Amino acid sequence: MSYLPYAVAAWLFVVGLYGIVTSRNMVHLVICLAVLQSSTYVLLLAIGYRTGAAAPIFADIPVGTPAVDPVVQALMLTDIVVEVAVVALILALVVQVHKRHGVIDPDKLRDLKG
Amino acid sequence: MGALTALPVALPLLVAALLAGLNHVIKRRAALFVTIAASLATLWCCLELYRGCLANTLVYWFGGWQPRQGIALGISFAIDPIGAGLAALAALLVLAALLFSSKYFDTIGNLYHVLMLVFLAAMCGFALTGDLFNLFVFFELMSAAAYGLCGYKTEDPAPVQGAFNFAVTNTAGAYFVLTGIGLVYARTGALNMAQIGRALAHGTGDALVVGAFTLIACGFLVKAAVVPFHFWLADAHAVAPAPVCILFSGVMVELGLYAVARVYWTIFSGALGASEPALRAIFAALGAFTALAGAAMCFSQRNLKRLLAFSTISHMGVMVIGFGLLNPEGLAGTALYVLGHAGAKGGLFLCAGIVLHRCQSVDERELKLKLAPMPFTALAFLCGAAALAGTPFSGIAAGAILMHEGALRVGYGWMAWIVVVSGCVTSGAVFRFVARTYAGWGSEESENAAEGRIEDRPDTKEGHNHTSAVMWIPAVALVAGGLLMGMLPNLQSATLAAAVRFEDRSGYARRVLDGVPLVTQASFGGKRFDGVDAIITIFAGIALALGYLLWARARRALHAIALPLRMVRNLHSGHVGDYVTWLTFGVATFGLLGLLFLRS
Amino acid sequence: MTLFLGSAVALAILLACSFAALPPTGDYRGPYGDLVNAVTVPERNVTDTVTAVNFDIRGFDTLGEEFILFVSVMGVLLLLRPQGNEPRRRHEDREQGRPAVPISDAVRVTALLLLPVVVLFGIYVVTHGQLTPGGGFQGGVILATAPLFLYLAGEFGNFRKAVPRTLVHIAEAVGGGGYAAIGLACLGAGAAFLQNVLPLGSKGTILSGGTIPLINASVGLEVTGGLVLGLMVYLEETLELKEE
Amino acid sequence: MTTGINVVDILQASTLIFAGVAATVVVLTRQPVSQAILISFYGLLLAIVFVLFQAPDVAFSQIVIGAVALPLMILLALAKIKKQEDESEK
Repeated sequence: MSYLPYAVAAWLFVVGLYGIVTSRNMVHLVICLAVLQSSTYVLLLAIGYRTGAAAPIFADIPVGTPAVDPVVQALMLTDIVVEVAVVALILALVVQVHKRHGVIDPDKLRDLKG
Repeated sequence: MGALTALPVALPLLVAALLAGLNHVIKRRAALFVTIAASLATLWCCLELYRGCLANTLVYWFGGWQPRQGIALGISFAIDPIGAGLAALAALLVLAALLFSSKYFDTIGNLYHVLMLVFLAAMCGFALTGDLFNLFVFFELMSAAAYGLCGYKTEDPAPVQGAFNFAVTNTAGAYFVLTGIGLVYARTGALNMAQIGRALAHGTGDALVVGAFTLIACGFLVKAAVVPFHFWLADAHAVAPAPVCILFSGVMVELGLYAVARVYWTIFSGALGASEPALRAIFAALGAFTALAGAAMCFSQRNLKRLLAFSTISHMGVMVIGFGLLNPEGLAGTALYVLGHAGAKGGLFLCAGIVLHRCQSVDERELKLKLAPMPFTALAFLCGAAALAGTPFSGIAAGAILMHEGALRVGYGWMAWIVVVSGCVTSGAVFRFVARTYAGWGSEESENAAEGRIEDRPDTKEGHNHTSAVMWIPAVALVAGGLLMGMLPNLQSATLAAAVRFEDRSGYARRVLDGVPLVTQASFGGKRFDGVDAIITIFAGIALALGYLLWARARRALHAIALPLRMVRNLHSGHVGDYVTWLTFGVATFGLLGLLFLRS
Repeated sequence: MTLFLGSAVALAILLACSFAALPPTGDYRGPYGDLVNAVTVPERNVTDTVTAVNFDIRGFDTLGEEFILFVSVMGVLLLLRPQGNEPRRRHEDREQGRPAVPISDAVRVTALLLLPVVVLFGIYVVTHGQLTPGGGFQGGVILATAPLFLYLAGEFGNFRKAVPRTLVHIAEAVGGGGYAAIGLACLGAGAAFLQNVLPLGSKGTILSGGTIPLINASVGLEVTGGLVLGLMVYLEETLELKEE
Repeated sequence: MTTGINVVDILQASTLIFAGVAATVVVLTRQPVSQAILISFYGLLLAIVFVLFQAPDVAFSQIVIGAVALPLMILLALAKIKKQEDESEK
């Protein structure tokens, strides 16, 4: 178990990059960017985990019970909101690219050469 | 002083929210006035913070969460002169951009002002924060605002594509940073930079530390537009409105390098200190490559905005070498270089905006003789180019001499030549632009005219035959600032003292975590500038421009490097997949070099 | 492509070497998280430490995060604003705010019935952030789906009439600016920016946690407003922003 | 906890591997519409992972954002693109 989450995080990172590089459709590309970002969720989650510990919510358990790290979870929350915001912005750009160029295949957009 | 600390971030954000809420109600003029007032107030706050931190680094804990037994709970701002200076520079440039854009666009919506204010708040927060994750948050905030501003001219095809490339590469870069932050957190259980630095200094630079440094540094170097992470910059600058370009070139890109420097000197310098020479060599190679490739690309452009964008890349290369010397002289030189460059480049971009406003084009060939009725603009271009080349008393010259001092200390004397080449080629390109568009020199027939024509439609609907003073004043002020900054007394000594403090890792940690005062003294006894270098650079720049335009043989000589140049140019494909490939390549190379040479 | 594959392999090696030096999963060593867990309940009277980190201890991060969302919505509005050169086409079916595809009555009734459930649930999630999982962000997203249910029920046009865009703008701004304003108010009270100066209430109640429920509410408002604005841009045929 | 391997470990490992596979499928699917549905599924899987790793807050966010809001936005953007295509054909 112990190093599997890290391996998965690394895999998500590389797969996301692969998707971005080979993408022929900007919407697909944005989704791959989201996959790339999900790598950081898994990494952060694994870092703050403590085997057998409780969730950091002290409604039913007394203070002092071993709990997992709440800080990484707060970072992940921020990360998720950042993801959705940036994806929304980039999707709006894609919609505009399509409106102006009629295509969303990066291979067919060569305006900015040289 | 305490209450003032939060204002550079909170104030612009609050005003931005207000403007957005009143979007349909508020008059454009009123919105503009409020925005300018807010950025003025922010500038004042930053300057006050700068004055306040001269004596001692200011530390501020948000939410009143003081550290407990050396463990930071909350988020801190740790303000030293370099951070506060950059925040002030950001506020100053935003002010200039706002003034300029008030007359520049035909119509301008409130949303533009909202984005500008958020951009400003993000840059201030980024420059002042002492917390690693907070740095990431402001990095993303800055980026999100920048993507929107970059795509502002949605009616044209190019901007949206340039903004898309910009957004994808920079977002990918941000995830590299976040992965690195995760690694550091796993090792030290801390997010405060002072605390991380203290914890890492106990250990050695193993694979984890090297990997984390690689990921964080490369992620920020994407923003700093260092080769091979630079591709987005030219696209974004070619398409963004001119007033936005001065923010991108003048301060945003430099903030990327600032983050690398901040992170290195507060976090990694302890663990990686043993392999300093190897790290210095890596940064020097990166910087030299960036400076030369940027210069070559710059001279081969005919779109003025793209030309200036590559010029920024070239100067970023010099700054990377300067920081990469890893000593106070190098860092202080870089800081001054950043200021001088911001003035010169900001002024040049605003002049480009004026040209675009008047002539509806920034294409060098199309503009032949079109600048003849605009002698003052031509003069401003010449002054800007001279400042870029490092005339005596310019900010760039003041920085270059400090960098040179730092380079000599570590046996990197050759870097002076990189500075000269970068300055001469990038200023030569502007000289060439002026010679052709103002004086009409140069013939077309021998040049490959089909090359490099980039669609750049004007930011306004019709040409104007009048340039408002509101556009002139910021342009001239910026150029003059870049040109004459070096005349300020004590500039170099003060910057050197700031740099010494910036690089004092353990002093920083004691200051932030234990409240021990951190005061440094340093003075610079050297020259204010190197007159010989300056003269060589400027005359070489002029000679390059005129030689290229007037002397066919020189042109042919330059064409000898045409093949490699064309290969480099073809790499700039405008294809975002290619850009991310190069991004991966850069990180991988940096990382493998790091694993081989930086581990201890 | 070869370049990418080579680089990706090298990157994977770099990641593998670095990750191998991490402590194994399940072996979190602190100290940050443990200190937070120990401090939150006694000093803030909230039971959900993650919320306490988000809205109090590291509340400044969340201010930035909220404004990332804010600026993205502004960016979307800016990017998708109507251009002068476009014909303003108006579709009949859009005019009435009905989807182009006819929707069966069963769907419409279900959507209408679900609507109050969604709204109540969203409000519950926002207000209980400091007690149980959830908070302004999650609840805000749930609330923002309410117009979608209206859209499915064919009532989007009425919704648009009842809730003009200006109002949504104001709601979003109040939410976004509210966070910054709360921080500044703390300064006004002589405390640090975003310092929790309000009475902490008793543990386990809806008003416990001092400023945390307030900030949560403003975040909830911002997220709802922002997402609804974004939805409006996409759901409407003609955009009527005053942004030529 | 008493035995060497317990149920939680197995669940964690299998959902993680499943998520890794799902991500690969998402990336390799070149049709954005099917991708939007797949990423919703992938978001849900991640949410389960988060619950198993004692992060209910994050799991909640992940469900409303990763599994609902994100795919919804993608679908809306695709619908908009489709509409633009239809209009340019007219």
